[in-house]
Amino acid sequence: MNQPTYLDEKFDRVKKADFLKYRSGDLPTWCPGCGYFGIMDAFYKACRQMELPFENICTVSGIGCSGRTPIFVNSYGLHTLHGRSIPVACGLKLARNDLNVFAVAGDGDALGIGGGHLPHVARKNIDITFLLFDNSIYGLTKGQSSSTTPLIQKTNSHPAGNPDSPLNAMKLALAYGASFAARGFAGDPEGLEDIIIQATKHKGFSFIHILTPCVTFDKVNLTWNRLKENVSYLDSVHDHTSFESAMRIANQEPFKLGLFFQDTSVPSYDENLDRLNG
Amino acid sequence: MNQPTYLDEKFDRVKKADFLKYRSGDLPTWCPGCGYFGIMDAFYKACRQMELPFENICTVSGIGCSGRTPIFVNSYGLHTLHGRSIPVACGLKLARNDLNVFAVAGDGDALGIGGGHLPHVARKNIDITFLLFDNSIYGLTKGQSSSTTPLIQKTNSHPAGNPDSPLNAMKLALAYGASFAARGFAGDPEGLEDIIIQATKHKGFSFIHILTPCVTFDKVNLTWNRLKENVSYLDSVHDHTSFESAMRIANQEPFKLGLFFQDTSVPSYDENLDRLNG
Amino acid sequence: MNTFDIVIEICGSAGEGTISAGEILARFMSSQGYEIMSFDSYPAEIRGFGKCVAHTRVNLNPIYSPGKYADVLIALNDKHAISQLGFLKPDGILIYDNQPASFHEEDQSVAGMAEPGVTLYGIPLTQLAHEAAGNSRGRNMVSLGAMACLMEIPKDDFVTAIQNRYASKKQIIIDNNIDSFVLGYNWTGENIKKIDEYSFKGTEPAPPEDKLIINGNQSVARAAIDSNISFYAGYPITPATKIMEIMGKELPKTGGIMLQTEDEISAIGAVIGAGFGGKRAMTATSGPGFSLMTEFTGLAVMSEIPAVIVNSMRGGPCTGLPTKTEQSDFNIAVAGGHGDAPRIVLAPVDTTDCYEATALAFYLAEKYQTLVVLLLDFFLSNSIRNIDVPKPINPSFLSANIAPEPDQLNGYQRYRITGSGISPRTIPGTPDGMYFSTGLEHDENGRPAYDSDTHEKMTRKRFVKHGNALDEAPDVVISGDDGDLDIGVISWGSSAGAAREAVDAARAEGIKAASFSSIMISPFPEEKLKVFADRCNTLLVPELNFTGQFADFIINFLQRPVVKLNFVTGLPMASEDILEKMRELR
Amino acid sequence: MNTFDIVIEICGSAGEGTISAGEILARFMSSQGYEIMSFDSYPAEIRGFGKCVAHTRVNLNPIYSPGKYADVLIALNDKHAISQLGFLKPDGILIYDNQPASFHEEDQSVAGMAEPGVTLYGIPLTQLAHEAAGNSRGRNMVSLGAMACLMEIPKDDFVTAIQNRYASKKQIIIDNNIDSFVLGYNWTGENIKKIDEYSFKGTEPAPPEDKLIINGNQSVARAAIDSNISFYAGYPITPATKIMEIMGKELPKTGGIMLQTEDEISAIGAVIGAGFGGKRAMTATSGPGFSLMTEFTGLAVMSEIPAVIVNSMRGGPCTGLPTKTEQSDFNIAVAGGHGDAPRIVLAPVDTTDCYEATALAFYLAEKYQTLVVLLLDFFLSNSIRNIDVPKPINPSFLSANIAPEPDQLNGYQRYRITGSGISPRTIPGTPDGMYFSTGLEHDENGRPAYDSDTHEKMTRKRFVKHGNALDEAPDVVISGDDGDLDIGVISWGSSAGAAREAVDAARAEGIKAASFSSIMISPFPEEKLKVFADRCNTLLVPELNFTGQFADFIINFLQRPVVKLNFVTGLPMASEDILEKMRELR
Ligand SMILES: Cc1ncc(C[n+]2csc(CCOP(=O)(O)OP(=O)(O)O)c2C)c(N)n1
Ligand SMILES: Cc1ncc(C[n+]2csc(CCOP(=O)(O)OP(=O)(O)O)c2C)c(N)n1
Ligand code: SF4
Ligand code: SF4
Ligand SMILES: [Mg+2]
Ligand SMILES: [Mg+2]
Repeated sequence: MNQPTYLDEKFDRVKKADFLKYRSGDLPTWCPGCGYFGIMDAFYKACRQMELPFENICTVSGIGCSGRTPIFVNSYGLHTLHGRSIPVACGLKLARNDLNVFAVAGDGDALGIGGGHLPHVARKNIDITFLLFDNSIYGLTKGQSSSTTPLIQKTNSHPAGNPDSPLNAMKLALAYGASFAARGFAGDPEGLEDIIIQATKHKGFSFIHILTPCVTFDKVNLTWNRLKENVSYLDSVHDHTSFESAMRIANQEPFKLGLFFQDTSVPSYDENLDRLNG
Repeated sequence: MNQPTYLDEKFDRVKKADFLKYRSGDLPTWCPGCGYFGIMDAFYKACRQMELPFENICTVSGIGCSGRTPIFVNSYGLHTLHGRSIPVACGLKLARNDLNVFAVAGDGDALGIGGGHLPHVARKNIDITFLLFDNSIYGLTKGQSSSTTPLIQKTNSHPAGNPDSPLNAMKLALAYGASFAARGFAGDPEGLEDIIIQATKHKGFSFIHILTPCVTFDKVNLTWNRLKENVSYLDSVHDHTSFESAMRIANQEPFKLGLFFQDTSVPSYDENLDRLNG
Repeated sequence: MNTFDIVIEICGSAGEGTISAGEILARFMSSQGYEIMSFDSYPAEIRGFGKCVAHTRVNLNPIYSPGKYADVLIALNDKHAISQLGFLKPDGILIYDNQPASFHEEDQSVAGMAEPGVTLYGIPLTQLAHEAAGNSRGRNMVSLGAMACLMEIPKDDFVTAIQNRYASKKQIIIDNNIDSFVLGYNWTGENIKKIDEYSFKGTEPAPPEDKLIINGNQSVARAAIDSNISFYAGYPITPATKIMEIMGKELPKTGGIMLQTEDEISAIGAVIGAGFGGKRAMTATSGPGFSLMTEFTGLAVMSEIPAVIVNSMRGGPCTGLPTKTEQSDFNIAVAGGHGDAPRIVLAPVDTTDCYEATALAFYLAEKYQTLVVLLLDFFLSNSIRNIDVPKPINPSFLSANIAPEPDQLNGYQRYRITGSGISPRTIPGTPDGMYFSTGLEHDENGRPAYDSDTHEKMTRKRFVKHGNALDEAPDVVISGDDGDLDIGVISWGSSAGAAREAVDAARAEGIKAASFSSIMISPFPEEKLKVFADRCNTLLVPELNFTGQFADFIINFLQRPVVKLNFVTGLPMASEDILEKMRELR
Repeated sequence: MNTFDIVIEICGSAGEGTISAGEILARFMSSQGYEIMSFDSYPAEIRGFGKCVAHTRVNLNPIYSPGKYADVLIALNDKHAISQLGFLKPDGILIYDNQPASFHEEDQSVAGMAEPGVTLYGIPLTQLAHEAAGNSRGRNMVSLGAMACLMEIPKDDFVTAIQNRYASKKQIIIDNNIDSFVLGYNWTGENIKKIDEYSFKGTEPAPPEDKLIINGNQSVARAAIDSNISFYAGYPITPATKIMEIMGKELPKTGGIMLQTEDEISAIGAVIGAGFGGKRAMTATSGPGFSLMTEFTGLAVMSEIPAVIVNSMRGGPCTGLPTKTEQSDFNIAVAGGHGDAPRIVLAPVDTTDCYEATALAFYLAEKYQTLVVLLLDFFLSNSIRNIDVPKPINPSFLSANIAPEPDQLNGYQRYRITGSGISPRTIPGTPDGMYFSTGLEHDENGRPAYDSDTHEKMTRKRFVKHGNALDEAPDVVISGDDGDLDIGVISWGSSAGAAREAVDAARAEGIKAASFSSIMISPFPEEKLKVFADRCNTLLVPELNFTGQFADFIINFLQRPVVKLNFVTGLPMASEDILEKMRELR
């Protein structure tokens, strides 16, 4: 980050805000220092900011450390199967358009075992908000390579080094035709809060790629230090209506944050149905 | 096509070539006029051109009309499950690096049920040649929407019109980091033959997107007429080492044929393993 | 005329109009007041000139099985019809093309291969079709005309049936079809001398009632819509595809949504999502898709979320025989997926049951907050019956969720252990009923808990609930003799009709027998089964799989030997085969 | 000293060094020549201060089960240890921290909650750890020192064991650990008066032999490598992850490949691909992954391609209890996936078996050209034994493919029907043996065929082949009395050891009893089972699932009642519980 001053601001806001009401009584089971705490912070605040009715929030997760998210939210939550938060969230949203449906997934969930669902929720433009907790590692199963682990990095499954090149989640979302694609950082809950708010308001599928450290199993790639030193927000000149420039930045600058792409002209799935059947 | 003169040339070559040796004795069960005949033609000829030993060819397919491909090739063949030709082909190739392994899939296979495998074979750069028979419809199950059926098109599953926007297979392959990505047309077996040859020679994963009509269940989108009128090869100025220009064309011109992208500098999976463990 | 019973088969290759001729025949018979059951066989390939058979059984009384052997075989294609001759009765009728387009060797002509007792009627199908409409397309109609004439069926009523079938088509098509039929009828009347005994003359069917001519898939889809389903998610697969297609057409009309997913995993996931949201939802698939769904079935059970899956079984394993019938997914319907995961399984026996079992499935899924699997098979999905219009669904079936009372919301526990095993359930949007649900083992609040006590208690809770669903089981159907029996035939699903008919035939031969079947498979009415079994000297369990999956299942209740009778022919169960076994066992 | 038998448990919260203390203890005991079995329990979360228990049983003779109750409980964390007190023998020993870092209420201190008969030894663990190394990290070592002193275990040998355990670490770490241990030992010797009877003094273990200290996962992985596996594909899942991790480390050394796939479907697909290519390949998973694989299992069966899947079962259903043990995937191992799909299932009983069964699995998969499922469970995967170094694998096991003779290649039929059901198999690259393979039903050439005859014949072929694999079954293990028995205990997998010990204990009480188990589960040695059952008055079937999945399976062979004894506690089977039931049944 350019200005690491946000911590002060943060304490200030914490004092004033009552966003903790969106937090459940359950104690997080995450390791001290895990990036997920920052994400939750951002999420609670975004809910508070939008004043979402608690009972209309549904968080749907897969399996992994990230999968525990719903249990820490004071709302309805469903912890599904590894990789399957998207299908379940889609069914829930289509059946209950009145709810705010958030789907949560780890990088293993979203790009590994569940990687077949993402293209379709994006192209169908189903109106859910998707939070990809990308720590570039399998956390809960203790440190195996994931779809975003860099080539050559040593992990518990590849002690001699990972032979697989990583996927670039942002490129994927763009290629799939996501109508909203942004990137946030667990170390900047304020910035992430804004992104979550924009995403929630977006009518259609919104994809949020969140860079977050696994302090226990990744000591070299997405560490707090490496992230803090490298992330930066997109220039204000970035035209988020341009697929091509979003794709170019996604391809070249892995640590850019902010709104990469948004197309508000694409009808959401339910709007399309209304149009076709109405 | 600009010059529809290839038919004459074709007959000429048929007479001279003995590529039919690569065809098995089994009679195709496809509908008369199906684009798949043209693809097979190209495939037989490519094998002949490269003089691949019959017994070293392995074609691995999924389920669908396209899934029948291996039975029509005079070689070893394996008809697997719907959507699963890629995993099986990867295991086969990694265990038997001496074989020429071709994986075949329909659009349902490759982008629908099996869509979760494509990102990984591409990023791992496993040295198989992948032929995606894209007819933008579910052929074998009789005309339901597939992942590439255009929005609004009426199909047997969406009689009022398809509410899903199609995926763009080429954009996907590029986003996944495929080291070889090309597009061919069933109506131009010669052009496709060349592509298959280049792909087979490419060390690493090669992705061939083939536009092909389903004459029985798609009367409006990828019809012979519409394709013949619209396909054209990439300009010779196209720089197939540029990800960005490949992506731009893929995004804008759905009917371009030829080699979109190739990166010969990426080590294949086995090369990476050798490097890491060697 | 109680014994009037005719089976007509039309056999041709794909593209010769075999299936549509069969459909017209069946609809005509129904319109006259006959009971019908018709069933088509076709190859798994789109093209390739594979063999098609349209099989129709016609009767004055209710029919329970399609009948194995045909009285009349209409051969549109000699090669395929030859392989069908084994299913023609020894004294049956063969109607064939005596001037086929291409010359047949003696041993390739169906007429040459028929058994001596068969009555042969050679009709110039191709030539007459050309005369009627200028091409050979109308051979199927010509052959129907010939058959109708020979069977002494009134011509005009049949013409009306053809008219109705093609009503939406261009006039020239209607005319061509009718002309072909009439020419076939007239030519036969003028040129052929009837020498057999088969006839419709003198049969007096009941006046046609308000009937639905539908197959099992249509029956299921209709019931789902009548049960206020609001969400369907699915992926095409034979023989369940049609259910999705009907949903795609009908659901939007009632404001519902049909989501075609990228695979079956996503389909059941979406159904569970909708169920969590408090809406009724369903998916339909066949074996390969069901296998893929089994991981998710555990979530519905563990998180106690209503979900309905139709599995219409086809020949297995693997891709198997996609267009053939089999009952070999019994095991995974009852116990597929890892862990101890009780689910309700219903297996309708006929087309009417398909409707009722579907309505029951939604009710049970909602009330018992669990997965319900409806087991159909290729035959039940695709065979057509003319059934009475179903009775309106019991209103109590339409809204079955047990919600907590307002005073239960204080300290609300989503997974509270109750006597019935059912915990009152809130749905998202309810302000004071918020909860977290997980497929991990969890305590009464829904929080993950891995201690021994919790897992034991919660496992028991889920099984208690499951066991209680037996109270809602449709009556078991026992048909046949009272008292002590020589043979009791215990069967399930689409085989049960044949069992029932076999028992009737066996009784006519002096065997004391009865048949037993239950639509509810899991939980199973084991006490009723035991009472029945105690009456039986020998127990016979016919089913369409190799190892006797259902037989093994009931042996666990009975702990006594049963005689297994298994077929993996891809064909529906035949009463004739059961009868033969009963004679052997008598 | 035949009855020397001690169970020591260390209980703490995640992060307190519980598991590593247990490991040192077990290794030390093995190095002294004792037989050991040790097993850890830990929570499914990475952090969260969940309860950890390191359980070690030490004996002079072979051990078959871990023992349910502890003689010695070392409490590193009072809260968790309180919940473990139920597993401490009434006259056991409790070693606890008498000056814990934070103050405990009376009813929150483990010493306060122990039963009267328990001997309490309060040791200032925290304080001594601080003294030894300046922080509380060494509490686990202090407690081991105290325990060793109380149990009269020689100090120096133990110090060597600690030294070895930390050999690869920095010297300061080694020193800190040793200092903590020694301080605990000495302090206890000086300050505590031993008032119990438990002691290692006078036990004379056999001189330490060449032993392997390994768990089931390591045993399987080692056997796979010794069986010349050249390809492994897998996806992480508890408790099978370790097998993949070992493969990732070891396979490249022998030129093999470990492919970490995107999911379990891809893993089994790749294994089948490698098998089609003629190479030995394997994947390992647990229930959720196995459920996902079931569609593919049908392809291995139908296309007759060798494949080996390890399913290490955990608590189910759904995500269930990922770090607990259960035997509830029996049904899907034997019959998961749609259709009639026979596969070979092996369930090793102990760590040595894990090695032998794995070697057998590769042999059978290759020879019978089919799927072999190896059923382990969380307990078997993770419990550590010191076993004899396995004998070299039978060379005939290492190359078992039956290839066609050169003269059979003319007109080669890949799926030729033979007496044994095995058709000679070519592998790609063989010039005259080319064939096409499909999961559709097919004829002897491999071509799709949907006719009744072909499906019947081919189904039979696959079952004949499967049945013949029984010839290769390892001997069933029958342990106990000869002749007529009051009670026969029939069990499987990791429960069999406890059954065996229970039978021994019951015999000592005068019950005529024996235990029966078979590593080969499918096909099952039913004749041998029947002979055994015929000797038994009562049959008892203990297993770790709710409904008695294995019991129901064998009832099909026996057709007589059995007594089911089921636990879903997440804990390994305890001989004590079986014994209790045997007393009840006597
Ligand atoms: C079908 C299935 N396969 C494997 C697992 C085991 N598993 C649980 S979480 C996980 C990966 C977690 O990684 P990720 O999705 O990145 O989440 P994180 O823990 O990093 O938040 C795996 C492999 C499972 N639960 N289910
Ligand atoms: C698990 C599973 N689900 C569904 C099917 C049914 N099925 C067979 S082929 C097919 C789709 C075929 O479409 P595509 O892949 O585009 O191939 P095409 O027929 O167009 O060549 C489907 C849905 C199946 N065989 N297996
Ligand atoms: S293991 Fe990693 S991802 Fe999981 S809680 Fe710990 S730091 Fe976070
Ligand atoms: S249905 Fe379509 S894809 Fe299939 S064979 Fe016919 S034309 Fe080809
Ligand atoms: Mg992760
Ligand atoms: Mg297609």
